[in-house]
Amino acid sequence: MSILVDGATRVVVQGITGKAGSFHARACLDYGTSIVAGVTPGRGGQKFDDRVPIFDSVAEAKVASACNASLIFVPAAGAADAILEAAAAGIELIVCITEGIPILDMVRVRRCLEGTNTRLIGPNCPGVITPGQCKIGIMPGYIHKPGRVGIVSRSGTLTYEAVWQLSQRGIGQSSCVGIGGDPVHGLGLPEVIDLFDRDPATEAILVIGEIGGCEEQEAAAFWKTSSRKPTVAFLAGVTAPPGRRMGHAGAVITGAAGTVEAKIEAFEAVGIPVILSPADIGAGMSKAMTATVS
Amino acid sequence: MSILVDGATRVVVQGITGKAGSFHARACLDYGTSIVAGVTPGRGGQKFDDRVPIFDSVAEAKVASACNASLIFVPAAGAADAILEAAAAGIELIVCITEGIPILDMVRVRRCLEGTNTRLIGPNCPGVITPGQCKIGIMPGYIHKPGRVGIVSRSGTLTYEAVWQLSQRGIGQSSCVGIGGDPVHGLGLPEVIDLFDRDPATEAILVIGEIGGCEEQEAAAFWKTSSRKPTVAFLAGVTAPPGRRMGHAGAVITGAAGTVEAKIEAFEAVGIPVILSPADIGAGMSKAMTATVS
Amino acid sequence: MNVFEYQARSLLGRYGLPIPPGGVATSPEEARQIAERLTRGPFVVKSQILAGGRGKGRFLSGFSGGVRLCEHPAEVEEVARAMLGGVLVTAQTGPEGRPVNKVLVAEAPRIQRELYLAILLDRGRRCPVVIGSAQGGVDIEEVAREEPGALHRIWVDPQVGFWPYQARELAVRIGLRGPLLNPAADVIARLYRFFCECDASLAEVNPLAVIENEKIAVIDAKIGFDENALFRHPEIAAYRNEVVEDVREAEALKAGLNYVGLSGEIGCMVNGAGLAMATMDILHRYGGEPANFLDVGGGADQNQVTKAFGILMADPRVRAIFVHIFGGIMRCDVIARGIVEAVSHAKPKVPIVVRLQGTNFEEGKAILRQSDLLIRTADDLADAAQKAVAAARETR
Amino acid sequence: MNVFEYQARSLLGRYGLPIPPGGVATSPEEARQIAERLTRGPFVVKSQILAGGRGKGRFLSGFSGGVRLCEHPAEVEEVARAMLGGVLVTAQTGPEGRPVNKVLVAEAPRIQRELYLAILLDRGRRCPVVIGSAQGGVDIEEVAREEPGALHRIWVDPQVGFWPYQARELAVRIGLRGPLLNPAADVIARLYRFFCECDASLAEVNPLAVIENEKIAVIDAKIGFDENALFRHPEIAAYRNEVVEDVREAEALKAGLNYVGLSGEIGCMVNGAGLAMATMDILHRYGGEPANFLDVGGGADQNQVTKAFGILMADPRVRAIFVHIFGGIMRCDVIARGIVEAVSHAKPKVPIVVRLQGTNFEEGKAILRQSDLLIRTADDLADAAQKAVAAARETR
Repeated sequence: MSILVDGATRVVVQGITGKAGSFHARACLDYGTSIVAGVTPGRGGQKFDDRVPIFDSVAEAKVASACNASLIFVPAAGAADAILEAAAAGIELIVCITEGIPILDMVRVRRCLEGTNTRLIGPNCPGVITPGQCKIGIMPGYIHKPGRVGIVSRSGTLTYEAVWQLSQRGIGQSSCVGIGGDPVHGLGLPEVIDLFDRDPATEAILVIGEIGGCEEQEAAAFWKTSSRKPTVAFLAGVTAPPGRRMGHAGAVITGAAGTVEAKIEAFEAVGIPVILSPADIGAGMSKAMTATVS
Repeated sequence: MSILVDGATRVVVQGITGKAGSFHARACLDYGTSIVAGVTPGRGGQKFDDRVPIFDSVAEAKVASACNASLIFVPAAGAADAILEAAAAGIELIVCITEGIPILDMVRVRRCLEGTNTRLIGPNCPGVITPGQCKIGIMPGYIHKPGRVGIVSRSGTLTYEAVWQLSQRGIGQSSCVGIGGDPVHGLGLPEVIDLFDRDPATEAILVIGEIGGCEEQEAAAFWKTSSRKPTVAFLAGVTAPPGRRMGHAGAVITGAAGTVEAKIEAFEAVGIPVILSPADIGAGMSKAMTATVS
Repeated sequence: MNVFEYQARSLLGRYGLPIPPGGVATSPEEARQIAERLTRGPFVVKSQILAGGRGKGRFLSGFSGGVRLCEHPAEVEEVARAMLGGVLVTAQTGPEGRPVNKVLVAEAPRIQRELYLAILLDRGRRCPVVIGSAQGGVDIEEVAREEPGALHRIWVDPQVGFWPYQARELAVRIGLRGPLLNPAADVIARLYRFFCECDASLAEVNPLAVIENEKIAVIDAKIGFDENALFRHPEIAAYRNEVVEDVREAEALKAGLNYVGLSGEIGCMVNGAGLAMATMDILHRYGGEPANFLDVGGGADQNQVTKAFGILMADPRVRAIFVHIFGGIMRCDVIARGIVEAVSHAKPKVPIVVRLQGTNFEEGKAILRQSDLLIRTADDLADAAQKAVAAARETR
Repeated sequence: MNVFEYQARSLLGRYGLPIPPGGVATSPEEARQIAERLTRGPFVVKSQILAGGRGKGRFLSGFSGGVRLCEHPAEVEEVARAMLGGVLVTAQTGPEGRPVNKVLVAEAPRIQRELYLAILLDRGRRCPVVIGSAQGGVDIEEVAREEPGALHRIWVDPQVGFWPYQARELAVRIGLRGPLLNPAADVIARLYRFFCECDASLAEVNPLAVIENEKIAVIDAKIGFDENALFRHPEIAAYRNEVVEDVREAEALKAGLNYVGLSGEIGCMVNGAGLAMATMDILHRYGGEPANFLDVGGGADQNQVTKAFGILMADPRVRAIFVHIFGGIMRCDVIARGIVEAVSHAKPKVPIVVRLQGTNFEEGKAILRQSDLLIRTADDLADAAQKAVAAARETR
């Protein structure tokens, strides 16, 4: 029916009493997400908005609430620790919204997660949503519409724009996953494409990439060997100058593989059409889906 | 016929051009050990005593000489690095003689060796010998005699005394392994007992322990469940005061388990006779072997 | 964040890397004094700009070479005079070049061999990689393309760390054997320690040199830092203001905005980095060129919108302003109020095109409409971009 | 190597651990001055010896308590006068006690709760373990025996390191919740950093206290260091000479010998730690008691043998000397020459028993025999030990 999250997902929010944490915890609750616990060390025993119990640690939260996903708003200096805490507590899905985590912290975190069952989304990402069921993140819920397109993206607001264009055309989404804009992060484009591929509810896939790194190339290579679902891509940053960090820590062209041109070439080489204008994402997706049906 | 080393073992000596390294490399060569390479970074291309080629790294030595064991004399500050270098090069048996390696270095080394095929003997140990075949260490070769008693010990000269008492009585040794006097080291008493247990050439086992840690207790527990060979033990340090380091970094009583009394109790509880006087090691071993035969 | 060579020298020096003695000067006299204090010549005078290719660069004044060898302190002064205050154009600066406000004066040891050493993050493998080559002093990207086998890489498991034997392995692979092996391995190990302890994103020594008396020296170093980690390195963070060469970027930095200066004519203000890039891209598709990348962030408030407007309006290149907001966390009515306030206050001379979409976009548009300011709006992204390009053309 | 409390305070203070202000004094006047400089009383005056149980200890002078609370600086001076120069006997010192040459004077905050915190090496698991208990200020070995569940342990994977969440977990488990949680976790994390960076073998805070105003404080700390790692901590290594309380050990340290002073009457000199312990043990079996542990090492030379002899002969407790060498690397003839030289030179008044075995033992014995010195020899270990015990009895 979806990937990663659904109506049965039980969420703990780490950093629930902070400014961003409390704002978005409320928005997720309003969307219908089961937020069953919050964590703020030192405030264990209190309640958030009189409804969500707060714990001193994820381990305690898990015992008391049987949460199986975590949403992290802990500030950058403590975010790597928060991720490892959730992983050590056996949380299966960790969504880390926090922006600005030092790269070498994420290098250590990723290494620690190797060989565990924990999946990390982000950091520096909008999160993941299965429209109508569960929103674990900061995306505006109302723009989404349940349906059959799976979206995976390295971006935030650009994804909202894409979702908006799809929903406006009546094209709903199975799940939308923002994997984040940092150079070292959790689930990558290939892994999420793989999940969509195995999800019966997903009929087509939209990949939104950008300059920097070579995950798009890896995604194209993976798609070629493993995926049979119609997929289209959009890539941001064709006008970005090399060597400059364009907002996202990961959006910087440091070699030939990091350019949009190289990424377009990789997608087109395996038969994934690339939408060239950000205004045409809805139309491009629509066209790809029609082509499959006919 | 023996454990760990035999006539086919091909040895590289790390630190072969140092004072201890060159002295003992010569002694091992004189004993008949196949020392096929030496390593001293920066002296690659030279020869040791006009017979052993010197390399800049263990990896190069391995390619050129097919060595499968390493003998380390590198000074303490660089010894952990030398062990990891040998392990990374795929050396199967590493014997580290070096004394005085920081404990936290050994903590890291042991962690790195987990899950590899490399066996480490030592550090701060006399090494391992299979009499008449191969000596990788600093023990005086001539006191040994080929035979059927396997010796494993945390000590150096005390082991020589034991070997001497056995050889004087005509009791030869299959192999003698000094596992070293540091609190964190490679193969432990239980692992070496296990090797002797699986070695058809070994008929009886002599364990020489001392104060500190609880390896003797682990050895006793292991022996009870797994070993069927007659085994006797000697333990040094019944008169050592608690809290003081008796030479070896590992020979310090920091808790009840570290006392000789606790170790004697553990051995006797599983039926391993404990020799009480260091003057009686030969006689005690002789008695144990006779008892088995009759 | 990249730092100037003289800053890199100072940081690496603290980690015990072998750097030829020298100092940085802001005046020709100071440059001469530095040379006089050094033990011996020849000396090298190096323009301090954040771009490569300095040696083959040329000043707008006609003076040739951003890096020059001098025999005597008097010559150092002369060369520094020609460089300081000038604008240096290299293959990497673009035709507009970069101003040279400081020169580095250092001893120039006799170089016997030039090698290459760098540590950076391998994003694909998610770990640091230490790279060495026996071919240094040249463009390493070219070496990588034409003779990939000449680059040697050691990937570092972050849990195990980088051990001396790995440094020795790399030293051997790039040909530093014999008496050079241990000193070279020491240099590599120290550079790695610097990389990790200072949260560098790049630590490149090119060339690493074998100099007279069989010694190793760091002749030139390019150092970049992970901006995310600057909070734990206040001393390095303090370099931040010094290393911004673009005046617009310096202003944006003060205002805490995520800004990159470009050379086009449409000032952009967007929320979100991906959307900001996509916005630049679509302007380009319709024949316009962005004057900047500016991401006001997901949670920007009215105040930040005002500041951002200020920077766009102060840019003489800007002939039109394009505001593109997808309201998620950020509400479009709040943004609209920020725009109205900024525009009423500063009375910009260039046309403004606004596209608001997402949360409260109707209210936002209503606020803009009721303001009676000359703000052009559009619902559709393509339409908005075309209007912005057209607006910039009007004012040309 | 354990250090004095005042040294531990200084080291931990550098890691930002919360330590009540104070200072160390060698004279009563100095103690008073320290108290006068402190913000407020009450003050605590603590005898600086390397043994526990000070609070319940008693001086040979009859003065009671090695740790005393004082209200006023004048009282501090008075108490310090009673302690300094005295000999303190506690449950851990043995009846001979330890000389008190320094006292620590510190503010004594009002304690609300006493907890326990320690980091040490778990030999069995080969990793550091962080131990905490809500029951502090008491003998932790007793807690461990009687209520093992009251001790909480966190083992640290050396490749992963110790993360703040683990420190918080321990803080919660020992009851430090609410506003105390984060400060307590910070203390634990800092102690861990100290443990690793300084190569400690033990870092024990007992008690760790909750004091007035809901603050955390380190009231007493016991710190030990891995002697193998002192080479990379020259500053800590410099403490080494200060922390040796036994004069014989101080001499041995200067001579670079591996020596531990004991209270028996037979001076032992052995090569190898295991053989040295076994030698002590066999003397004990035959009714003798060793005056010391002394391992001259596997590669000791003639010079070290001479030095070792000097220390044994200078010990007034020693009534006989037992030299026990198994020649492996060390040749017995070399040892014998060392013995002959030392004995001819120093003319000891106590009998000497020598057992040489191993490499060149025949030559060694011949050298002793030919020396015409009164040296008793034995081939067999049991025989040699019995001769040594008998010799010590003769001279009683």
